[in-house]
This record gives sequence, C-alpha cells and structure tokens, in this order.
Amino acid sequence: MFKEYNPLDDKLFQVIDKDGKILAKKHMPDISDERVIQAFNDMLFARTADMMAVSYQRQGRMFTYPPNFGQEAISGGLAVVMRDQDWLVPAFRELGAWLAKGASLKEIFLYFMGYEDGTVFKDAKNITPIAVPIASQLLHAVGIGYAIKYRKLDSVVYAIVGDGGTSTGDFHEALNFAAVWDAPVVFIVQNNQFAISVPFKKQTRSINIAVKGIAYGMECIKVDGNDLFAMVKALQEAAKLAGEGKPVLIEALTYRRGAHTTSDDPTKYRTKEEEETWALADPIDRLRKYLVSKKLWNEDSEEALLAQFKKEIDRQFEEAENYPAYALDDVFKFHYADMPADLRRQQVEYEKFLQWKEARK
Amino acid sequence: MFKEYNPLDDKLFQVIDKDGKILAKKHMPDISDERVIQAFNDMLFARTADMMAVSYQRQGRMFTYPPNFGQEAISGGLAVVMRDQDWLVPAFRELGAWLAKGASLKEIFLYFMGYEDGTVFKDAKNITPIAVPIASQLLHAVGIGYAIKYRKLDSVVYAIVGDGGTSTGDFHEALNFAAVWDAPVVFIVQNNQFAISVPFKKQTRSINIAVKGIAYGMECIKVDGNDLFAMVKALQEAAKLAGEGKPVLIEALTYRRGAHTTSDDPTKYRTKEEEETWALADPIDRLRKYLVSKKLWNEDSEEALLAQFKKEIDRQFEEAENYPAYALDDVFKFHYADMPADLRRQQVEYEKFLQWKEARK
Amino acid sequence: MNLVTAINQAIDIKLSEDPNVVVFGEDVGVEGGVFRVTEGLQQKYGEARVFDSPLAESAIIGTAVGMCMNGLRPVVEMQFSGFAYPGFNQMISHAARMRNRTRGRYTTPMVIRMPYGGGINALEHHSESMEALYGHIPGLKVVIPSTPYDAKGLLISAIESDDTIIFMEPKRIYRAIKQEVPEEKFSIEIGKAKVLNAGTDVTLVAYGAMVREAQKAVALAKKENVSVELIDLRTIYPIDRETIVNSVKKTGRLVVVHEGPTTFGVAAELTAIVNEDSFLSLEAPVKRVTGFDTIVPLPRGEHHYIITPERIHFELMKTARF
Amino acid sequence: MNLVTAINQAIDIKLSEDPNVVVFGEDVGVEGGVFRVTEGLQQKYGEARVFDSPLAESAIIGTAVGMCMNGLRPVVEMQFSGFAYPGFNQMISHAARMRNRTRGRYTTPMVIRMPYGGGINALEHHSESMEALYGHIPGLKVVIPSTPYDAKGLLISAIESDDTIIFMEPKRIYRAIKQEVPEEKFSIEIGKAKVLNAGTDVTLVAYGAMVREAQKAVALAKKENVSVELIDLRTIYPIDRETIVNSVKKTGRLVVVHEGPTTFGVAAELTAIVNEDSFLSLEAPVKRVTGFDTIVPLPRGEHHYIITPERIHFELMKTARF
Ligand SMILES: Cc1ncc(C[n+]2csc(CCOP(=O)(O)OP(=O)(O)O)c2C)c(N)n1
Ligand SMILES: Cc1ncc(C[n+]2csc(CCOP(=O)(O)OP(=O)(O)O)c2C)c(N)n1
Ligand SMILES: [Mg+2]
Ligand SMILES: [Mg+2]
Repeated sequence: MFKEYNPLDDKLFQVIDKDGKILAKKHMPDISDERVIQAFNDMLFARTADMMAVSYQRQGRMFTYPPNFGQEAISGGLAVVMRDQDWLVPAFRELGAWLAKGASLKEIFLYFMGYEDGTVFKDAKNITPIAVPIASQLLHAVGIGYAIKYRKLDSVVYAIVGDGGTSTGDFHEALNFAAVWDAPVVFIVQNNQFAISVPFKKQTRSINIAVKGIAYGMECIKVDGNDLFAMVKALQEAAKLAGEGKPVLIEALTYRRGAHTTSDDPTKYRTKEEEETWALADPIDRLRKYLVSKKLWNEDSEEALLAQFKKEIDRQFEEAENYPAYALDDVFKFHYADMPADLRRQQVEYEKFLQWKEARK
Repeated sequence: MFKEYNPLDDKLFQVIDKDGKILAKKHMPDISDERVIQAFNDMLFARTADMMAVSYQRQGRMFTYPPNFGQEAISGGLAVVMRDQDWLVPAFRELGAWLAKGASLKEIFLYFMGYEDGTVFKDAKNITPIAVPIASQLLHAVGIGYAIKYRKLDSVVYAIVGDGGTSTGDFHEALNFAAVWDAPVVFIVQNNQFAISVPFKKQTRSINIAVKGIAYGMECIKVDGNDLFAMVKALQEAAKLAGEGKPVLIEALTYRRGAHTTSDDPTKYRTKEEEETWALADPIDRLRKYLVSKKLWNEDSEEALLAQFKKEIDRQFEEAENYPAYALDDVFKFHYADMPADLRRQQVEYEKFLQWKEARK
Repeated sequence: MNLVTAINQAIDIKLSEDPNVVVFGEDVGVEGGVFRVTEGLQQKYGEARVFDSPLAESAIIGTAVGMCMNGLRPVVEMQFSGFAYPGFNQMISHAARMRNRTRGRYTTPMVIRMPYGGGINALEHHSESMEALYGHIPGLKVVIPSTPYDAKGLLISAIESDDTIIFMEPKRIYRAIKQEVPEEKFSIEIGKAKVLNAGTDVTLVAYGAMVREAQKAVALAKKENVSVELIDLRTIYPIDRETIVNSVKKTGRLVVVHEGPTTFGVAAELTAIVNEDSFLSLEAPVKRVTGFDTIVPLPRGEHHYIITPERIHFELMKTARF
Repeated sequence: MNLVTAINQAIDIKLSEDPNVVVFGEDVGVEGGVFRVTEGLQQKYGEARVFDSPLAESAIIGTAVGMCMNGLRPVVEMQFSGFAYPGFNQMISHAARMRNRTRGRYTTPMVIRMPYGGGINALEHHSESMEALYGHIPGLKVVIPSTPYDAKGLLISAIESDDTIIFMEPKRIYRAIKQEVPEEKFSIEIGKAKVLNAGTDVTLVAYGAMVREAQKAVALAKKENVSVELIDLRTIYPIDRETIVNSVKKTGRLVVVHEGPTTFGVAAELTAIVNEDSFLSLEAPVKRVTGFDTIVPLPRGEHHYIITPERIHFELMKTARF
C-alpha cells in the first residue's frame, strides 16, 4: 500500500469517492458494518458538539474554541483503530480523538472555559494534555514511544500535528528521533491547508507533506483525510509497522471548513469558491452517502439522533458551566511535588491581602 | 545531473576515482589546468596549515582546534566556484573555505588562540563569523539570501553544516524557509560521518543526507566530497539553480581523518580499519594522482613547496602570537551601538579594583 | 489612537522612510497579524516587504539576523511572547551577540515584537510576562510601552536603533487606552523611564499594562493622603537607574509592580539598584507586587493572579507606613 | 574523588537501583560524554539505558518529557549550558509545566545536566552562566554543586525528585577539587544552602566554581581581621531564604558572588530577599561581585571577566568597612 501510493508521485490514498462509492475495494478495511455505523455516529456527535461549542462561544459562555468542522474523518479513523493501551498525543483541534480516547465533553468544555482541569482527561487512558505550542507535543510522543519499547509494552503512539506544524524544528527532530530510536509512533499531519491565515503553499515547497517522511527513512503516505475508510486502512497499516519499530508519517489531506478559532475570520484569507468546493468533499456527507447506498443508514432517523445528541451536549455543557469556582490553592499547588517555602509565602501574603479586602467591604 | 544522480537511488556523484582516473568525462567541470593546479596548491596549503595548527595546539600555543584533515576537497571546490560577491556562511571546520574567501591564516589562528578579532575576517568580503551553535548559521544564510533577492544583487550564498547538524531543528527550518522564499542558497552538508563520537547511522535513518532535500522540494545530490572535480561541478550547477531562486542541497560525502578537535580521541569510537580505508580515498592524494598522470604535477617539487608553506604558516602563526594583549575595553565596547550607562559603570568599577590591585603591589 | 494603531503607524512610517525595513512573521501579511497590528501594511508595501513566514520562530529570528548582515532592518513578530522560546537560541546566541562577536563588523538592527502579559482570558502560553529573561541576556535591549504615544515613539526608535530590541507589547491594553498621538513621526529615547506623577512619600514603579493599574492605585493612595511618585520604567534593559534612584532618594520608599514571576524578576533588580545607590535613603523594604512564581492560571483562575489597583494600594500603604 | 567521578557515581547508583532511570544526550554513550562524566555507564548498563542521541537539544528535552509521561526517569545531558537554548521551549513550556497543566496527573521527574561557567579557555558559548534564566521559570528547580560530595548527594536527590531539575555543573572544577566522598549512596536535600564558614562581620554567598574563590577571599579577609560567614547557595531555585536571612541578620552585610551577568542575576534576587526579611539589620548596601552584563570574552580576554579571590576581597573589605 505504501508502495502503491508513493507520495513522490503525489498519489492520494482514497477508498471511497465523494459520492460514497468504493474506489479501491481491495483497500476497504476489514471492519464490520456496525463499527462503521458507530464511527458515523461518533463523527456526527463530534460535529454536533463542535457546532454547539462555536455557538456557546458566540454566546460568551466559553472563551475560545478551535472548530473541527470538516476534519471529522481523521479522528473518526483514529477512534476505530486506537486501542486502550495505545497513546494519543494530540495538538488542540482534536475533539473527536479526545472523545474517542475517553475524554468527556464536559472536560473539553471546561478547558475552553478556562480551567486546567479540562485538560487532565481524568478517565481517559494514555492521553496527553492539549498542546498549544505548535508541534512541541510530537517530541513527547517519541519519548512515550521510547518508553513503550524500553518497557516492552504492547502499545502504539498516535501523534497529531497540523500542516503549519510541519515547518517547525520540533517536527523534524521528532520524526528523526522516532526513526533512529525505532519508536512505535504514527505521526498524523492534519493537513487542513491552513495555519491560521497562511495557506499550505506558503508553508513549504515540497510536493506534499507525506514526502517529508523520506528525510527520515520513514514509510509515508498521503491519505484522503475526509475518507473514513482510507484513514482507517492507513492507520491500521501504519500501526502494524509502528508496532514493529517502524514509525510512519501519514498526511491526512482535509480542509478546515470553519474558522481557525472563534476569534478568526477566514473571509480575510480565502474564497467562498474554495470553501464550496471543499464542502463537496465533506467527510460526514460522504460517509452518509456510503451508508445510505448500503442501506445501513436512514436519513430520517438522523434528526431524532441529532436532537438526542444536542440534549446530551447541552447537559455536559451545563455541567461544565456549573463547575466549582477556581480555588486559589489551585494556582499554587501543582507546580512542584512539595511546594517551595517561597511559593507558600507568596500565597499567604496574597491571602492577607484578600482578608484585608474582605474586611474593607 | 541532478536527475542522473538521484539521491533516492543513493547514487554518488563522482568524476574521478580513487586513483585519479576520470570516471565521468562529461561531468568534468570546465576549468583550466592552471586553476586545478591552483586548487591543489590551496588544498595542500590548507592541509599543511591544519597539521601545523594541531601541533601548535599540542605545544600549548593554541587553546583548541578542529582539524580539517581529509575534507579539503570541499573547501577546494568552493574556492574554485565562489565569487567575490558570493557569501560564505561557515560553521567552524572550514579552514580552506575561510582562506579562499580572503580570511588570513593569522586571523584564524587568533580565533583559536582566544581572540574575537580572529573571527572578524577583516579583509574578507561577504563572510559570516565562525558559528559554534550547530546549524544555527544556516538560518543566517537564508536571511542573507532573502536580502540578496530583495536588493536584487548578483550573489549566491554557500552555507556549510556537518552531518550532525542535519538533525537540528534549525537545519529543517532553514531549508524550508530557503525553498519557500526562493532564496539563492546552496546548502553543503560536510558529511564526514561523525558528530564528535556519534556515527552517521545514529544520526538519521534516511538512506543519505541528500534525500532530505525532497522534504523541501529542493534539488539535491550526493557528491563524493573527496573528489575536487565532482565538488566543483556540483557547486557550479547548484549555484546556477540557486541564482534562479532554487536553493540546492549538496551532501558532500567525506571522512574526518583527524580528531573532532584537539581534545578528542577518535580511537574511543572508531576502528583503525575504517580510518585506513578512508585514507585510500584521501582528496589530496587523489588529486595529486590525477595531476601527475596528466603531467601537471611533479611530486619532487612538492617538498620545496611544503617547506615554503611551512615558513609562511609559521610566520603568520608568530604574528598571531605577537598580537597585542586583549584590552579591557574590548570586553565591553562592542555590545551595543552606544554603551549603556550601567555597563560603563561596571567597567569603571572594575577599573577601580584594578587600580587598587596595582597600588597594593 | 489606541496602541494597535500607534504601533501600526510607527511601522508604517519606517516602511515608507526606509526601503531596508521589512516586516515578517506568522500571519502578519495577508491577515495583518492576529491582533491586526500590521493590518494594511502588506497592501501598502507589497509582499516583498511585509510577508507571512512559515510557522517557525527560530527561523523567523535567525533569518532576520541574516537579513541584518546583508543590509536590511527587519521588524519581526512573535505571535505571542509565549511562543518566542523556540527562537531563544537565535536570540541569545546570535541576535544578541553578532555585534560583539564580530567586533562591530556586523550589527543586528532588528526589532522582535511580541504581545505579552495577561488579562485577556486566553489559553495557556498566551498570558506570560517573561521580560526579565530577555533583560538578563547581554546584547539585547528590552522595551515595553504603556501608552499609544510611547508605543509609537519607542517603536520608531527601536526600528532606528542599531541594536536588537525586544519590543514587548501589553496586549491587554492594545485597544483599551485611547490617546491623542501625533500622526507624524516622532521618537522617544530608549532607556529612559518617565515620571508620570510626582510625589513625595513612596515611589511606585510599573510598566506595560500595570501602569494603568498603578495609576488607579495612586489615586486611591491620594485619598489617604499618601503622595506617590509614579514611574513608568519603559525600558527593561538598560534600566534608567538615575530616574529610579533620584526618586527613591526623595521618597525613601519603593514599590515595584509587574506581572511576571517574583523570583529573579524585574523588581529584584530594581531592589538591587536602589540598594546600591540610595541605601542610606531607604526607609522601608522595597516591596514587590508581582506575579507569583507560578504559571499564569487559565482564565477562570486568572483573577487570582492578576494584579489589581487594590492590591497595589494595599502594599503601597503598608510601605508608606512602614 | 573529583566532581566528575562523584557525578558519575550518583548516576551509576541510580541506574543500578532504578530500572526506570535512563541516560542520554550527545556523545554520552560510547564516548562517555565530552567531559567523560558518563564514562563506563553504557558498558555497564547497555545501550537501551545509556545512549547517544542525534544532535538536537529540543528533542533531547522534549523526548525526556515524553519518557516521564510513560514511566521513565531520564537524566539527560546538554553538552554545554551554552547549547541548551534550542531546548528552551521544551524546558519552559513542557518540562516546567506538565505537572501544573495536568493538575499532577503527569509529572516530569527528569534531570537536565549541563556543564556551565567559565575559566576553561574555551570557545564562544562554552563559558556562560545563565542560571538566573532557569531560576525565573516557574516549575523548574535549579541546583549547582560546588564540591564532589555535594555533587553526588544533590544529584542523587535530583534523580529521585519528582520535579524537573536543572543540574548545572561547574566544569571549571570538574577535576580541580578532590575530596573524600563515601562510595555508597547518600543524598542531600535540594533547596538548602550550606554555611561553610561561620563569621560575624559580613555574609558572603557564592555557588559553583565561585565557592573556592570565595573561600580564598575569606582567608584574605581573615588576615585583615574581618570575619566572614561564607554560604554556598547550592540551590538557585527555590532559594534557601532562611539561611541567607539568618546570616545577614547577624552580620548586617552581604556580598554575593556569581559568574553570570549582573543585571537580573542571582545577586539581585538575594538583595531583594534580604531587603524583604532583614531590612532593619542591613548596615551596608548588598554588594554584587558578579559577571559583567557582557558576553564572556574569548580566552585571551577572560581574565578580565573572571572573578578572582582578590576582587572578592576588595569588595568584601569595602562592604565590611562601609
Ligand atoms: C510555537 C507556536 N507558534 C505560534 C503559535 C500560534 N498558533 C496557534 S495555532 C497556529 C497555526 C497552526 O496551524 P496548523 O499547524 O496547520 O494547525 P491547525 O490550526 O490548522 O489545526 C499558530 C501559528 C503557537 N501556538 N505555537
Ligand atoms: C547546538 C549545539 N549543540 C552541541 C554542540 C557541541 N558540538 C560541537 S561540534 C559537535 C558535533 C558536530 O558534528 P557535525 O555537525 O557532524 O560537524 P563536524 O564536527 O563533524 O564537522 C557538537 C555536538 C554545539 N556546538 N552546538
Ligand atoms: Mg492547518
Ligand atoms: Mg560530522
């Protein structure tokens, strides 16, 4: 497969087309219809949550939010392939993947409401927190991978970064270290074609992102990131290789249909035509077409499902909104195993001020 | 040429073989016999200076020194190709290239004797100082290249880095920026197969260094760095492309026959056999064989030449040794366009101490 | 005119005056920066002079160093100060050292702009104030304006300076303060603090977004008949020792306010300075009203961290009555 | 035993005790490090536990963070402190923050070792002392030993600590000081300064290679009947406020010696501390005997920069007689 879809020829690995028709039967991943339906459900849930997050933010109930709209098949594929013992090392635009790994929507909302608690992902196993400095998380993935190998664990690391992130030194160092260390890491570049306002063509001159794997002697492939089946298949194959100590680079070609974050205005830097073209390749619409054609999905019942999703999302959002106030202690107590005396003193001094302030009222 | 020697097939671009016989006549660069003899002279001079530098250091007359032994054809090639208006952006193991660009041996000695003055290269045009933080200089090369383009100058930048340097984030960022900016930069990796004690195979898993250019959409080629003609030809072609805004990556395969620096002991990390094998590929011996076979060189007269070189080198070394003492002022005065009052105050206070010390004597 | 406009004008003026000035960074071109500070400049001066770079801070600073060596005067942007660290090596090892290393042959007349500081309800890494790090690096100068007027005048000086200037912009007040600022070119000397309010009882030093908070504290103190001399530091390195010391010689008391962590922060240096030059005048310990030695909390906890006029007032009064 | 051996032993003991300890960095494996600090460890523990990494400091620190998150306790080496800056982002944005960010879920029990300081006649970037930079970063601890005994005990504590420790090694005295050090395991608490010499007239604080110079200055002062209390700071963050303040309460005078630049340096912080906690005891301005605000000169100029016992003595006497 990696040979067949040589990124040097800029080949794109696809399994279904824009109308949901199967293009490459032999590459159809071996998953049950139920699993596919489940994946569709998950993607739909993620999209609904994503849309609602944007509107909560517009209502001033969250500080910021980075939409995933249009990129759901990447997380959807991950959800199918990731095992409990695998690691997920995300950046910051990974709603579906977080949820798949066991993070709750409530936590995710909490994070964008401004609580560190929201990035702990308490009940999710083997997940790293939201990483804001672009591409820096990839090195953590490699370290985690080294530890897997060192400790002889059965686990693979899925590390995610954006197209903009491929320009950073950390991207290069991470892929190089992973290869040299035979670390079980699958690197997934969500090439949504923009880094905020900067289009892919201003980010690099390579014919695509996948070829960058050659610089590290790595297997690499360019995948239609809006094609769930292609993502699943590519991830499965990559995981196999990674498990054998051969890290892999997957470019998942997609399009960020929404804004960069809720404070961004994409009309400044891209055209309506472009957006409309990409709307036709929407991952959820494509998968729905596939399912409908296979009679696995009934569009009529989708509405009821969405209503149910919305209720659940609202419920979790409200739970987040009713989260306890941020305690002063929480500013101080997590920095060190034992709080240094000076830090304690700073807190005490501040508390004296608060007492004075209280007393003045 | 770049197509013929595709680094993906791990092809090595060579023009003469180990015995100085021409392998690829069509790639013989178009330079006169005199120029070749001149290049041999330069390489011989550089080697002599290099050897003597090591022995000065052993005598305790210099603090440290990074030998170039075995890598002379790379600088030799650069010397042929570089024009006055071109820029040289070296790392720290570039004796021949420094000299070719107009730096004096005396300055170079001064540097390794511990004077900043030795890295100013006062009379050399368009040369950057010795760069110690590995690969960091490559970004300067790209900035210089951008300015060339912006100012519409006729100039090409030759930027040098080691094999170890290719693992750094700055290497990646520099090549990527150069490509995106169409900057006239030729990147030359002196792959001498070691980064101090770390062999190339622990540095990366790519089949060679040249292929890393693919990650930036750059022309790239793996060249026998011990073959002067191959270096000249590759640099000429690269310069042409760079001048058109197409930066190029050249891997110059060579071997560091000496120690990393005078405080290093290579027997800890490599075998005598390996060293002996590479001795057979020595760039100077090969070029000599070529010249002798073409009756352009008389080995007997080489001794006299060497004696003359040694005298000149000794003279410059002695000049360096008699360099004026490092003035206190020189610690302070070059940091800012105008010395901040606090810095001045620190100097004055220190001078008071010196006066007291003097007075106590 | 607000701070954003003032900074935009300063860059605009220098772009129009000096063909060697170029502006680049992430999203500064087409989009005009995430805070719109460089808005309109690419349209006006073209893509060769105002442009988006790939996402790589080490490269932004490192290539700017190279541009300087070949005759340009780059003004680069770090999208947030919390993302400048990948460029730290180029900053400390080259931007700060090229002049000294080459005994003045090569200089690095560049400005590294970066929005800094808290109070904007942002995610992690978007709120920090690490000016003391830059101040400790020999070869750099560090400037922080607190008003549109100063921002314009100081930035023009910074772009004209032959040194590398770290120009930190208090993003919290980007649009919060409006002021009359001349449309034409003017400049303010780097390295000079400014006495904003003459006073006799306590000296209060602040900079950036904290100046506004300090001004409110001065008003509160006035109500309690404490006369505060308020100084806007404006330049973090080199520090205007004279202005600070002269004030403390008069008042005998000093309170320093800044957002960044306490330990090894700017207030420690100011304490050392007044201790050196006005030891005998000091009537109370210097008081640091500064950020904790912690990471700035996410928005819901930021009110615990952020310094309010009330908190300054509380400490001012204690110092005044020591 | 010298400092190199002591550090080697500390790592050796922890490698043998704890299978989760791994050691990596540039040239630390086969070669045993350019200063031979890790010599013999790869042979003893194998390549999976002690290994050479590619040349990339951001990756060394960043992968160490990841290893911590998956159960390991890496001890990594920066070949010289002057080459640690490419790793600064990983240090400040992750090693220092992972614990707080995840409310303690993930910790980063790693040690970042780095030889630092001048006096070895080295090229540029090989002589600097930038400990104050690390000290200013919330979430890091910074330790500097001055003797083989302390190096061993402190490094064992550092490797056992659940925090990220920047362990700076005064390379100038790597082999210059020999001392009886127990072969077996022992540890010294991080965060505690040590009174090396009790005295009554002036407090002198130093650390790293400066301790030895300070000791000589103490002897010189003694000849002039000035009794100096010498304190080895040992931990740069968190600072042992109590020990310093108690001493200054007794002596009323403080001189601080360090190699790094003056402005925003460690001495400024110590000045702030004694000003806060022993203001009324202070009888003279705190004196900073520190590096200039300059880049460390190349070897031929380094004698101008390096602090000698005589210079300490000169300033000590002025402070004692203020
Ligand atoms: C080191 C660093 N520099 C700058 C930023 C500011 N920033 C946040 S997101 C972003 C663009 C990221 O683009 P990409 O990697 O393509 O991911 P996407 O947002 O498209 O998912 C930038 C520049 C950052 N977070 N980290
Ligand atoms: C950023 C950085 N890290 C570490 C070092 C220490 N160091 C000096 S030379 C060297 C190896 C360089 O290897 P390579 O790039 O192959 O160049 P070579 O010495 O072989 O010419 C190292 C690690 C450094 N100078 N800079
Ligand atoms: Mg993107
Ligand atoms: Mg090498």
